[in-house]
Amino acid sequence: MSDKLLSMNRITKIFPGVKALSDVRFDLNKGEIHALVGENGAGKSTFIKVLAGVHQPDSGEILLDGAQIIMKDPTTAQKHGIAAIHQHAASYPDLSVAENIFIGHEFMIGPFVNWRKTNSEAKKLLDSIGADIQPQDIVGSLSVARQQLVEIVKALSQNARILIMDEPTAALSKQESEELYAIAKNLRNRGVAIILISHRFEDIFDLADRATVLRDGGYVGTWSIDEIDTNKLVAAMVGRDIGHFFPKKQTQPGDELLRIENLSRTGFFRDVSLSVRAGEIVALTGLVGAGRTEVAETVFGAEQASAGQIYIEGKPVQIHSPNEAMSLGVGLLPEDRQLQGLLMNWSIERNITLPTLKQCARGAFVSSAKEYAMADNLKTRLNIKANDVKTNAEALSGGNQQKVVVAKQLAVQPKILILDEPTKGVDVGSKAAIYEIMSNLAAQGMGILMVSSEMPEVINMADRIYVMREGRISAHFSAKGITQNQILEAAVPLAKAARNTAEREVAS
Amino acid sequence: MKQRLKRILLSWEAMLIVVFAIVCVAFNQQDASRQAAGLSKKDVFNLASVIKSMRPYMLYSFMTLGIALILAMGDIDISAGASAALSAAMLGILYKTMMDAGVPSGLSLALALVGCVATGTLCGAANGFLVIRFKELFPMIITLTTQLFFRGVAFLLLGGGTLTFKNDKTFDLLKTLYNTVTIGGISIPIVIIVFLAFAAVFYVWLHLTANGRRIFALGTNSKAAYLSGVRTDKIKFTMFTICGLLSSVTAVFFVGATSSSIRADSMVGYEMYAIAAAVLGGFSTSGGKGSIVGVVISLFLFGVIKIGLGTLYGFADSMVNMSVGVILILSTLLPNVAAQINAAGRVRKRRASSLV
Amino acid sequence: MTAQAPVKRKASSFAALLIQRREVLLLLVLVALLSAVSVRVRGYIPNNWLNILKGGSINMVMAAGMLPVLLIGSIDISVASTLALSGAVSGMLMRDGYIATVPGMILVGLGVGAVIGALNGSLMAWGRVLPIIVTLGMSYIARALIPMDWLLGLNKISRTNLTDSFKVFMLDNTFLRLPYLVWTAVIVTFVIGIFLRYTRVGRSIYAVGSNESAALVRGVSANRVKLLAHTICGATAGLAGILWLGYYNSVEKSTATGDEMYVIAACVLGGVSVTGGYGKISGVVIGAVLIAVINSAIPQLNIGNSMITEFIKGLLLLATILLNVILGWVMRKRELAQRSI
Amino acid sequence: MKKVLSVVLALAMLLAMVGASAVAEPSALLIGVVYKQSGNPYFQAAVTGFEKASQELGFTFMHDGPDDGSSDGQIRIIENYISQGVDVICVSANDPDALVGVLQEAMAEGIKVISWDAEVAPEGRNLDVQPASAKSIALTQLESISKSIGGEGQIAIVSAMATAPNQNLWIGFIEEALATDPAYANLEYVGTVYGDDEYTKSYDETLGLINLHPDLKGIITPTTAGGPAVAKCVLDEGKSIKVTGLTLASDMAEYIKAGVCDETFLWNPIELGYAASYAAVALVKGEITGAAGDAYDVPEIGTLTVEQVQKIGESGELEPAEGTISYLNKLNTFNVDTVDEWVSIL
Repeated sequence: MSDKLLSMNRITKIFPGVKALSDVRFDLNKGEIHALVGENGAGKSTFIKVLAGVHQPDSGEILLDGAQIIMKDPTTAQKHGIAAIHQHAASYPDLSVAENIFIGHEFMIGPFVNWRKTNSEAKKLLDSIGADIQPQDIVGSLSVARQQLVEIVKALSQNARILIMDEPTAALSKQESEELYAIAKNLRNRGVAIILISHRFEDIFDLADRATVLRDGGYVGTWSIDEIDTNKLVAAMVGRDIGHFFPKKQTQPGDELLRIENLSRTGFFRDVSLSVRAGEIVALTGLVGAGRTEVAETVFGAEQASAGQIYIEGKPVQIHSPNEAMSLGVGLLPEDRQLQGLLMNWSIERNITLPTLKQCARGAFVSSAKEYAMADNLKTRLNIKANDVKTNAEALSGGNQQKVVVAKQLAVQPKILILDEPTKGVDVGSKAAIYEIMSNLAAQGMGILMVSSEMPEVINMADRIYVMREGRISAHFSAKGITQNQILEAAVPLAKAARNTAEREVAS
Repeated sequence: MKQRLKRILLSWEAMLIVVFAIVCVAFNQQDASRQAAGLSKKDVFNLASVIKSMRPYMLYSFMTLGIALILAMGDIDISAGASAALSAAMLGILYKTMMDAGVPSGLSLALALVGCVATGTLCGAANGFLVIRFKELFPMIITLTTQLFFRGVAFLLLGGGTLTFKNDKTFDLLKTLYNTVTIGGISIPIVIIVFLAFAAVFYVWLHLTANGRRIFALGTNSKAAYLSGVRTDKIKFTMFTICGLLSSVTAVFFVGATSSSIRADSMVGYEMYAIAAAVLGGFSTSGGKGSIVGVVISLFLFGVIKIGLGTLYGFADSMVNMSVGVILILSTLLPNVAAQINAAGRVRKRRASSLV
Repeated sequence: MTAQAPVKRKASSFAALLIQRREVLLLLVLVALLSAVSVRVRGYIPNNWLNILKGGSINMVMAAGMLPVLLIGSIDISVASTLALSGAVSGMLMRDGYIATVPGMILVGLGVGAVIGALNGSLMAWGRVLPIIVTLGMSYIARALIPMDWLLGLNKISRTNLTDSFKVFMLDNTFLRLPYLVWTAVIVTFVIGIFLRYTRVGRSIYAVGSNESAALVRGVSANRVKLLAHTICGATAGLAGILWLGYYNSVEKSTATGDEMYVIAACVLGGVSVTGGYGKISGVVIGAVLIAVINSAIPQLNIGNSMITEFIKGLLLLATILLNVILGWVMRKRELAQRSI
Repeated sequence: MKKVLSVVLALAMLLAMVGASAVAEPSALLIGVVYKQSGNPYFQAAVTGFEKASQELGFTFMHDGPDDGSSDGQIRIIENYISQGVDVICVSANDPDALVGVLQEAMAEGIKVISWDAEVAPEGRNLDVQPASAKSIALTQLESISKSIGGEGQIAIVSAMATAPNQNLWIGFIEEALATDPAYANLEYVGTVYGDDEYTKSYDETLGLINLHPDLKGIITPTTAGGPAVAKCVLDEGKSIKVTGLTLASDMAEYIKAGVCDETFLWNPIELGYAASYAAVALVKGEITGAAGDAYDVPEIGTLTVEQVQKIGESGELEPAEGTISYLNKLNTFNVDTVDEWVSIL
């Protein structure tokens, strides 16, 4: 194996009230992809920030090519060839691609930026990794995948020796992920060491040579990829055997709650028809950009359809706003918890009661007793881990925040609940809890429409699966005996599906 | 209960009350020392005289309530002064046309007042419509242009001249709005009583009802509020309309104060005084926080400071404006600095403990 | 390695041209206004173009200075008071004989403005006070600081206080028939344009405007960039004070009250986005010229009493901005419809 | 609690910085002077008049004007004076009617009210002190401009604020004379524009006038603030237009020498302030009651009488109206020879 490039040992970092990292060991060889795995809050991103110079470790050492270095700030880390690519890649959406790549070290003539040279150099770098992007394009107008390619090129322009990829494929479709894998392998062969952080087991098993597992800020172990499989990895991450991962109760589907016929919204989706019956969990899956979230938003009234009809319990309805949707018994768990789901600096109690303030009112005034009662009962029902309902939402972990958003919708007693990527960015332990809530709600006769791109979730939780491709329903399966490839085949855009090469059985 | 009490004690309003008390004591002290030094003949800074001369600073108090509601939503309205001037202009024009048309004076005054308030509400509604319809434009830009527009219409109606109703008994009724009423031995200006009534209504509405909670939700995160069933566009439209209405109430009292003479260039900059008072009252342009109690106290605080500086320290009118500027900046700067000092203190304390 | 099929640049229709090149739309409005006016007022352009440029120069200088501030997503409504204060202070220094030369005056003006701008910038950056609050407070303070009689005796600067060379410098010296006043405006806009487009510090202003948190990670300290942007804005307002003194030979307490709105309007008309990150100097220049034309044309149109200027300005400004947004909608709708769904 | 301490600290610092500035020494009489706008040199000159009288008569006085020249600004200052217990308020009003309410409150508390330079409506004052009768001021300017342009051609007026009471009075008398007096038969009056006492507005409005009426011959500008702007605009445009009006000598010296103005006029604001102080003291001491027929003497100017206000009735002639007034009747002429001696004073 190539020689040792980086080794970090006995790294400790303490934040007020919590020991984020204690005695973590990690080493990286030249030309290796090393996955850093762990639950949310296990300390992965803190560890990476220590390496990237954003935080200073309280103790421990960082050795690069054997020599000890102090990473006092991101610029020093950059000088040592360490570059980070974050999930929401675009750092300067309003600026051009070339400018994003060379920000801070443009090609100059005296005090002035030489735009011609900067653009041509950018084009050369972009072509070197096969990204067909124009240097003058505004980064903001590019798709998430292509923005990520710009970030990679930016790292290369600083001839980075260590590339940190933090959740690179979270927002990418299968197709785009595969392209990223190819580029990552290409960089590895050119000697660049890559630290990969991801929740997607496909990324880890497809790319990484070795995997290090962190748990609750502590170092668990390092294994080479072929001596470990999913269950062993999950057990190491969670530290206890989680038994059956998907607690789906079998239910008898009742009468039809929601039916949409030929629903269209110019530019996003067309002629979408689907139905959800009481007690059923229906999955709406497909690649990113296929229009699933847009369908969910339109059913919930956040956006307006240009054609088609929605039926609730058989009756045709017009839904113009989320407020109307709620009164008709439709609830939505938005995709982005922090931006769309919660008021972060508000207490759990006030978040939960916001949609249903009328019920907590005595006369015209909001009665704090009624409000406390409603919030507390939902807190216990979904066992949200927080000492009381007065704590602020921002103080909670990802999983608990998701539970608060679910509680907020349950307060409206919806008949139909739409969940948009319910377990995105949530740690393994909380995922199981959310699945349990979903199956309980279905068992109680609620219709669940789950928009998701996590194959294990779709296959194991849904009774029926609709697959969307480029704005249209491309397939409708019943979940019994369904395989991931059948779904993928329906999801991948036609032109490429025909020449889909290696059949790969992904451990699931 | 203790936790709730602690929250109230440490709240912004409590701090304002403490500052208010300290300022009054300091001014009284200064008044006494001036009298001892024989500088002034009579006791200038006493409760009665301060309350009476508070009137000019209470004219824009209604507009401040309106601006506070807009700030609570995270928006801003710089056209309030102009819509007030336009409402005053309509008051004069309507009264004049009706009187010329022979309508009995009592009726024409009533109708003119209704017309005035309607104009203000219309201006607010126009702002509201543009804000929700043209989301790409920010309220700052929209109200910047409507300010020029409303002021322009006022000039169109009145030209440069003053519209006045010399010894017209009915129109002079408006002057009574600027008089005082004696309650419990102290003569309290009517404008203060009416304002406190408005403030009470808005306190209950903003802080106790479901609607008020939704306004603060909109100010904190409008997308999350929208997805939680809050009718964001409806609330924005209503708030801008109410702000227009309150601006026209300010216009009516202004006409009363200036002995019912109406000019197109009146109330210039009143919205800036209102923003200053609302910000000192705890509201912020980023939305989501603030309280009506804070605004009421900050209005009286500004009034006392302006009166005191004017009478006791011989500050010229523009110097008083300077002190408003200083107080406005300090009222946001100092809490930030204090917070930074606390944060730095905490880090130092913790680092010391962890290394031991 | 075939990435997704590249999105061809569709032949941009006329409406698309308008939106990408917002300046084109502005030029259209400008031409429409000029032609409408020349129809009513014979020979309007020939004998007025100089006055338009002269009248617009001061607003253009301040609008160019306001551009960096808007680019970082901030705002400055104290520029009018800064102008008045810098004019008054430099006027008094000339009156008392400390300065006699034009360069001296320009230095004082820039200095006074830069100090106020730097104060604004640091209160915002390190004191973390919101831009509108800082500059609102500063506009009161600067206006009150204009030397009242309690500070330095006379509080109005008139012709007798100015040296003869200064009085005529701005207007009478011409180069290629343009007075130095207009040339100063041209130079200032050119320098700021080059600074923003081609220097690394200038680009960091766009970077901070586009994503303030990322700028921190990239080693560009956002606080220092904010301080720089506001210092530039203050300095141009200070310089505008000198230009005002040179043009009108008089500065008083209420000089330029409320003119900050026209400075911001010139930038907004020029397509500068108030949220930061986007805006070009060419748009600002045309926006300032448009407002100058409105100011000079309306009194001559002789429609109704001369009070109608405010009304027409408000109307035209509102109409142009709304037109801009509506064109954006049309473009968005057509782009959505063309998607191959 | 740290937050509270920090804000209190700032306020104490602010007040300490100012300290107990000496406002006014104690004495039997305290006068509150209010003028249209702070920072206007015309009123600074008038204040020196009050100063001179205060040394001679031994009263103390305060003076201030609103920052923005607004009526509600003047109300704020008057209310301050009332609460400080002044004996007399001398006010030059931005608007004759706006201050009536608050001044009546002052009079109710036994405070005497004198309006000077710009009158307050009669029901809001005890006495009005004016430099000269409006008619004589107006006709002097009309006669001068007519002489300068040889008695024929277009003339226009560039005024201050449209609501300024004294401006409208003078414009009224000028229009009346143009209509009736044969001497001005072939003068064509093209209209009045308002510069709002703002330099830029006066400049732009004059520019508008020049472009609108290419063969304009003469401009009357009865405002100290607007005058220099009008003259500079005429000079910049290189037009052979004659300008006259009520202006400060120091502002117009250059334009008089450049030939733009043959002569301009102004009463001496110092004398106006001086005379107003004497009238005020006389009123407080009861030597005069403000009724027509009273008289009070002012050193160096002579005895000034209180007359009934005259106004042009429907029938066209003068008839008595409500309120009393007293005139200085001293108008100074600045022309090429006399302007230099006045530059240092005005």
